[in-house]
Amino acid sequence: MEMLRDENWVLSVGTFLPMVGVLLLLIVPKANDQLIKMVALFTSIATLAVGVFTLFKFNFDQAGSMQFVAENKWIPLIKSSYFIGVDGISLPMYVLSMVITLLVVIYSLNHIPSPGNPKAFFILMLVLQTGMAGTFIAQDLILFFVFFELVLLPMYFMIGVWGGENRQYASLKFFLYTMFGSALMLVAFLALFFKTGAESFAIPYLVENGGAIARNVQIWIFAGMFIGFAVKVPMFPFHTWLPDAHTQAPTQGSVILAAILLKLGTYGFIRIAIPILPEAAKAWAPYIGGLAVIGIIYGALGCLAQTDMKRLIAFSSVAHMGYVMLGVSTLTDFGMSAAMFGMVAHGLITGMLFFLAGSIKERYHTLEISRLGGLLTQMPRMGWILGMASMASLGLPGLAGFWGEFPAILSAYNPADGLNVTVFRVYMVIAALGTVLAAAYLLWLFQRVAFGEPKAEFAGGAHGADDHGSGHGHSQFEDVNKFEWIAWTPLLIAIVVFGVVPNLLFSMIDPAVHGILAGFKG
Amino acid sequence: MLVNQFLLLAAVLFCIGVYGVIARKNAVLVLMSIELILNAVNLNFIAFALRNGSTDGHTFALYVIAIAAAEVGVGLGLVLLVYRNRKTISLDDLSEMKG
Amino acid sequence: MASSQASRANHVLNTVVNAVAPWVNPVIDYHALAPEMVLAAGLCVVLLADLFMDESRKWILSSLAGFTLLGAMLPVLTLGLHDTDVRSMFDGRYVVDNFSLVVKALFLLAGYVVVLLSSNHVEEDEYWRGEYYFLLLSSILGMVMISSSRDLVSIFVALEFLSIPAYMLAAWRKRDIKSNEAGVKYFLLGVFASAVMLYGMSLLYGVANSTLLVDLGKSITATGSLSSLHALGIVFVIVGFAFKVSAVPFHTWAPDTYEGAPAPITAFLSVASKAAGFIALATLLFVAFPQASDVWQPFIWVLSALTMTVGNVVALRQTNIVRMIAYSSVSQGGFVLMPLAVAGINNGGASALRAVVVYMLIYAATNLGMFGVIIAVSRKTRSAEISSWGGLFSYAPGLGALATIFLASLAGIPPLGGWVGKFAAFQSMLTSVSGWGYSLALIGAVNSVVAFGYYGSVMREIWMKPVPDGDTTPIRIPGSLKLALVFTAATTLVLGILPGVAMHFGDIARLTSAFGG
Amino acid sequence: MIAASEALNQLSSGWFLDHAYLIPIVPAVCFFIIILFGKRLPMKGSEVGVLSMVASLVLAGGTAMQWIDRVNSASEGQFISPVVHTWNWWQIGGMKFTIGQSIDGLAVIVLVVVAFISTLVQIYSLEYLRGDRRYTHFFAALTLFSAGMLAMVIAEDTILLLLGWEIMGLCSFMLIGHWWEDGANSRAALKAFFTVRTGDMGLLVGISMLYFASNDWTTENLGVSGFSIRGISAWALSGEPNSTVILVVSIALFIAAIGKSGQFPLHTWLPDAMAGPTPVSSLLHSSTMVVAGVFLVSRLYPVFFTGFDILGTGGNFITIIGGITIVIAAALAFVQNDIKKVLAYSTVSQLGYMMLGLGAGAWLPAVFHIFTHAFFKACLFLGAGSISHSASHHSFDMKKDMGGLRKVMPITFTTWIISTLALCGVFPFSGFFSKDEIIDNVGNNGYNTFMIIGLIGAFMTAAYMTRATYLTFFGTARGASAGEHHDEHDAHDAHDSHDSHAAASPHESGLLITVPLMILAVLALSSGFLNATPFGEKWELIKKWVEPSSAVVMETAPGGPGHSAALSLPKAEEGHHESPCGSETPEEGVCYAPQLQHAKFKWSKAAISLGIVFFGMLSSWFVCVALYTKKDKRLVGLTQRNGALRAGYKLLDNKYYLDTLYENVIVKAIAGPIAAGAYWFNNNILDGILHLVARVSRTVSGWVYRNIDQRVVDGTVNNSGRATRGVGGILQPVQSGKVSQYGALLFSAAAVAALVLVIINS
Repeated sequence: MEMLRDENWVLSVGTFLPMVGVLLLLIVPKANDQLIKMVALFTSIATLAVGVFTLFKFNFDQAGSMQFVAENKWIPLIKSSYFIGVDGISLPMYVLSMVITLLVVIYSLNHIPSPGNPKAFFILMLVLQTGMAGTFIAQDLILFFVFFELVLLPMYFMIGVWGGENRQYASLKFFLYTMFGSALMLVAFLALFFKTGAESFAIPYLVENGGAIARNVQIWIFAGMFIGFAVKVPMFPFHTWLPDAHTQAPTQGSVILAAILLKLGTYGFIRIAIPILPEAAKAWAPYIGGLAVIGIIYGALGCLAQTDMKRLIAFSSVAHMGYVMLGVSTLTDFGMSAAMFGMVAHGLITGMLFFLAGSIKERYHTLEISRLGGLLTQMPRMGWILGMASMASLGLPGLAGFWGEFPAILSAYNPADGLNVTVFRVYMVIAALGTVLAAAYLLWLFQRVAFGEPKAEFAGGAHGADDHGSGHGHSQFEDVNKFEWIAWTPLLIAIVVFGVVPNLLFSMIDPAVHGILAGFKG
Repeated sequence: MLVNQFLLLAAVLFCIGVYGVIARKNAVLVLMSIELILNAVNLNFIAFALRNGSTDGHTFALYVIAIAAAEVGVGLGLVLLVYRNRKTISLDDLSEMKG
Repeated sequence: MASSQASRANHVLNTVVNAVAPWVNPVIDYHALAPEMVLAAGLCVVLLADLFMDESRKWILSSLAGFTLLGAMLPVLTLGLHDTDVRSMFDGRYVVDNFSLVVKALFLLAGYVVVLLSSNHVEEDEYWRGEYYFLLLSSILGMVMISSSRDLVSIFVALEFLSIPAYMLAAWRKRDIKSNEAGVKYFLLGVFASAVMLYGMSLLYGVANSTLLVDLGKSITATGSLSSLHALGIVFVIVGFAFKVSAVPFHTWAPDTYEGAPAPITAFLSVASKAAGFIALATLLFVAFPQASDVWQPFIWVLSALTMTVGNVVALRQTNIVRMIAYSSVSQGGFVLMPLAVAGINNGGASALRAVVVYMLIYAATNLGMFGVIIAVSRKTRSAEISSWGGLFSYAPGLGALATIFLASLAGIPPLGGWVGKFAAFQSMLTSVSGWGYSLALIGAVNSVVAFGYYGSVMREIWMKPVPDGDTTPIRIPGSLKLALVFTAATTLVLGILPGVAMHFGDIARLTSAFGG
Repeated sequence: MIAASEALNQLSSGWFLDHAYLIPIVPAVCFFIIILFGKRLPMKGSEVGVLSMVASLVLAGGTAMQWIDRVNSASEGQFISPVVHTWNWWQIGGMKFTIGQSIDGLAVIVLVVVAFISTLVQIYSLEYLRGDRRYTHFFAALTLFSAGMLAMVIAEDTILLLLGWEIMGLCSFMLIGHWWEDGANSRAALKAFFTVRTGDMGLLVGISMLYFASNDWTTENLGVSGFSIRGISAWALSGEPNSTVILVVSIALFIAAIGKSGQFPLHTWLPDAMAGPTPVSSLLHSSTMVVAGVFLVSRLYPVFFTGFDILGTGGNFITIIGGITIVIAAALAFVQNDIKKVLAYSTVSQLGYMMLGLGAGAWLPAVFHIFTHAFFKACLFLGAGSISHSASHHSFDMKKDMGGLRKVMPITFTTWIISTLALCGVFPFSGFFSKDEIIDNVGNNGYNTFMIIGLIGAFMTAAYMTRATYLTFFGTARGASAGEHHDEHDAHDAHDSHDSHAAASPHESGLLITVPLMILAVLALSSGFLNATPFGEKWELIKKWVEPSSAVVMETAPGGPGHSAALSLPKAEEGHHESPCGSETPEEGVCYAPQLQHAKFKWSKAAISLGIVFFGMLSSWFVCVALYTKKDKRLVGLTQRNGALRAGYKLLDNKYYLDTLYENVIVKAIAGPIAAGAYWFNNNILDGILHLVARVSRTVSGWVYRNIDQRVVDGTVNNSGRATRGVGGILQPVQSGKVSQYGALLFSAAAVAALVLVIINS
């Protein structure tokens, strides 16, 4: 693969800029809330600016090639290097992580969850940003692993400290699950390293040489990676950490988790597992696809059983990531592109839904669906935004969600050569059934939360549930406020724009996906 | 050959020492049992040195004797310390910390 | 009969005379011995200064000790930068090579951090005595020596040199029953273990007719097959060091001693003393027994698996932080042993040794830092119960964050140092391409996840629990402790982010006279 | 066959045809304008909505004119190619997703209808919804709704078709649930969306399968992708497709149509959808939404044609569903008291006719029925709205609140009667020309059973419409129409302004309502003459303009049929089968439409059906008079007394228990036990495993701690003797402390290791 090495400082700067913010934050006194917020805000703006700069400098005509490639010695002894670069697959996720972080920071400006301490909160968020961005640019397995793990602790603390009542259980569960997966993943990486002659951990090198590994060895190595990534995605049956983590996490944590963290898993499949081990990928694909469609149906059923709005949205992630994984499992360029699009779309949409859940919780102090109702009467704008997000989530054409879902289903009709067509067609039908269930739970949610009249306990305004509601003790609840507008508008716009002009993304993803699947051609 | 008898003696001494360490509850007696093991070691060294005809064994034995003396010094000091605080040198009573 | 007796005696005499006859003064490379000499001089100065100085000025002793250690670092550095790779003395019984230099530097720096940890702790304690630093320096001198020893005698002497002061330090708080108990247990078991080890050494000497490690190795090759005496000797010798590194089931002293000893000494024991044990063990395995890997590999495999697992499992139950860290360090020891268990397969020696060194470097920094935090926190809470750490982050965010860094590093979470050590260990396991390696790696992987259970519980206490007594006055940390914390934390981070550094040291630390060079 | 050398005329085109894509774009853009700025405009955005629809109507009209010109410019038998413009939307993996317009006769006729009805409905809504709380939202949704339908109609490809289809689904959700404060309304909206969505699954699957099945062929032969409807049509008729695949595709697609067009058994959402404001019902039921399903079938007709082998059998999936729907929906209409529900079931029934027609090869009559039905059904709905708006205090209950309104509301009455006659298919009203044609052609194509069903349906239609008309306009005034004020059933009390003028006594509605009614009534009366088969070929304009030619087209180059040269074929006579398109496979060139035959109109056949209709009307009239006015004792309460009738009534009253099945069995099972079961599985099995692992490791650690560390290793003083005995063996029981135990362990481990290794190595 051709490597473009122009302006190769860009990625490093973009990735590590948040760490500069962290250092600045460390010296800001804890009491100076305003300054802390400003530092965090400007750091994330600056980071995004670098990201946008990257976007402008990116050569879209060669989206299939690695660009801004930088390669430096890192751990020469184990032949691991600081090797970074982006192509059409990495770039959208890389920039998305920056956008989401900025929006979350903006949202946090007046939504620091209990027990406060914005300094620590923002520091964790910025560390998280470095980890996420780094994972998407790493072109070396060890570097990838380090970044992949870097996101773990901040998220653990974010859930564990700023989370809901059951936060400790949830955070530990999240952590142990992921640790378990990544331990096996690391073992798989090492096995890969040795089986390709212990020459290099660089992904391009492994892609070239991974195919030569004996098939049954490939299958075992793939198994290790599979568990590592599947936990993160999360795929059925490794998903049980997700609802707890989402339910307990603070809004910001949920948004980042849904929008970016889950994608680390699918990204790992697309970037690492499949191109390096094509034979194993073929052997595993039917099972991955099977688990994916089980996830679709199962997640949807899980949603229908929920009484808590946030938990419902969390379960819907299981279903949506099922579509992504179905696309991946077809091993076709079409399916992969669909999966990539699905990742971005799910990030935007579910992120939005979690923002909404957070804001609703903040106002009503509950997310029990049975206690909510009449959102449209009390906060019409928020209600309609919820409606739009739900519609996008259930895959309405013209909104971003559709382009993740429909092509994924489409791709299952014609999986790659060598895969069992009948099996995948069955998957296709099941996945299509999933769209119906998706409509069911999302609209049901919307109907119960937004329609109807507000329940008696909230009908009088903010005096209902909380006893410290002096902050907004008007007779009405406060509709979407300015911080929320600023944080949400870009998401909403992106959902529509990507829905109407999907080519914005596809043109970027497509050439890169071809490169990923090059191993299957020969 | 004579060496074997020495080695056997050393082995017996070693076992007695080990038994003493395990079975005795008096710290001083345990210390003495360890001395027994060390002497078994010395015996071994000398015997092997004789058999092999090298001086290394003798040297080693000398070192062991010297260091055993140091150990005993420190050991008795510690035992004394315990006795001062507890008025007993039974090792059974030294179970403040466990688990 | 009599004549034969006489002739035999004669023969013995002759050989003795013959051995003595070509006596020449050994060539002493003073540059090579400079670190030891600086240390020896320093400890004398500390002892004398303690004698002649009046109470009020004895604070200077800690600085003296610190400077001695840093002073000893200088020759280590110059030796390292010098072209000569190997400086061998006394017929190869005492060797200064890159391996020993790296390890010496580790001991000296670890010792320096322990001095930093100690200064306020000891001063503010009622047991303040000048001998403390003297003993500490002695023990470090023993360690520095053990890293160069290539002979059973010198290994034994160095081992006792480092152990005996440590026994006394463990019992340092004379009127504290727990400290007494710690000392006595450590002492009795330590002496017992070294007696067993000596017995093993005597057997080895018997079959090899030499105490020189290289000769031991040769004798094993020469005899072709291993005799029972070899096997017995090797096992007993390994037991001696397994005790030192507190490998299960020879670990029993560790938790009790760690809990009872003064905290800086616990740090010292769990890091430096343990490292010394590993270094000596590695030296023995690679120089003396490389051909006997069939004997020691399964043994170490079992030790490693047991150590990781039991250490972890028991650590999960602990409510006392020191005890928990003690068990955790037992478990960490299992990870260091891990690469040794397959060192003989598929030329894995080099990578195993590298893994050991890398692991020790990082583990030293991290664990010392953790003890630094424990010492700092106990200044306020006066308790070692984990529950007393509740809400630490809310009133001492710096300490909370540092504790998190160290715990996460111990748990092996990138990008903090610990993962590099684990990575090197796993890598070495997989290099072996053998069922032994894979199975142990799997056990290790499971254990590394389990370990998070207790590291996480401390983190949870720090971040997510309320302050137990509601006392949220910030903790005042003395300068030396601060320095120690910053130093260890920086090392932990740097080694994690730039693993190349640790790997580099691990790689240059090649044992001379092992692996054919 | 005649040689292709005959000069072919250059087909005319024009600005409107070339820019037909603007027709949906204008309202779509206006939707955003209304949403964003509507509330600040003087008429709260409604003016934008109306103007956008007027603009669409003008564009559609222009398009229609130019299309007719295009048809006229063609020479005899020439293939009139659609006006195609495509744009590359996006592209992945060598797969091109293009969207674009493809204007042909079918598109033109539906465009005109949709734009026209939408315009009238919007004008009507200006008055009807005046003062509504969400006036702006209503117009926005209505506009987007039309945009969705229009987009679907002009679609060149299945992607755009799907897009429009789904947008309509969304808008129907918003519009049916317009008064969402009431739980029943939002439930109806949910039900509508969900039912349709269930059908959409078929659409997704069908489109996917079509794409993959046809893409290679279309790319190779026509240079278009497998999403292109033209490509798919040609492919379906090429003899290429595997019969199983195309059958599955047809079934999948038809399931989508069932959902959207409210066919049995997914029709249950349609009556519930009456919860929306009346203009919505009108739009939904006449020209958009429900027609979409029929449109889908007629648009992708070649697929169904081949898939179901329409001319080869005497019954297929489509005709069965259509036939069942005609009868069961009509039967349901008899037991409704809500005037809108009668109309709703009537719509379902009429859609059944269209489906039946399509299924039986009567493509043109079915499409023509879309056209005529739109006018009279819209008129009927708007009439019902007019009654409720001005006369019955927002009630739609015929029995309680209506009666004798013919004098009070003359205009509404007149238009209603015209439309009813059209619906019943009375000559010369429009329904006659379309419905009778369907029945006639169904029989002609060999579907005799279904022709009889059609006739039965005609009888039932006449009967229930007569009943509704009688209850509403004749007899005595009851309830609200008699000026009584009661509000217990008034669902719209919440809607502020409605009450201000509703309290007045019954009166004729205002001009904004009556003018649309009158326009529609005129069209209901006259539109049938656009394809008046009884008067000969000159009157068959729709046939000329709309029916695609089944000519074999020689594609000169992949790149679209714009430059196509056609093999001129003899014009297919009725009853003849000379075009190779259809049952045979063209040997060269492609077909875009199957060759269908048309039944020859015979007055004798028409007389039979007209007779049946009149009989239905009369018998119904007499029963109604006897039952409702004279209260004849033999009839009143008959359904309670007679067992068989009671059972029948109950069955109808409960809508064949289909809703019970869906809501109480399927939905409840999925949302209840099944979802709960899955969740239980999640919490107890999956998490259970996790917790079990956690518990086991805790237990193990506890066990190791208690038994190994504490007992064996540490031991307590009490146990120490025993432990040591184990080590000491024959030695005397000795009292030992901890250190001894440690020592014992240390040594025994060493000893064991030594023993094992010595044995192994020797």
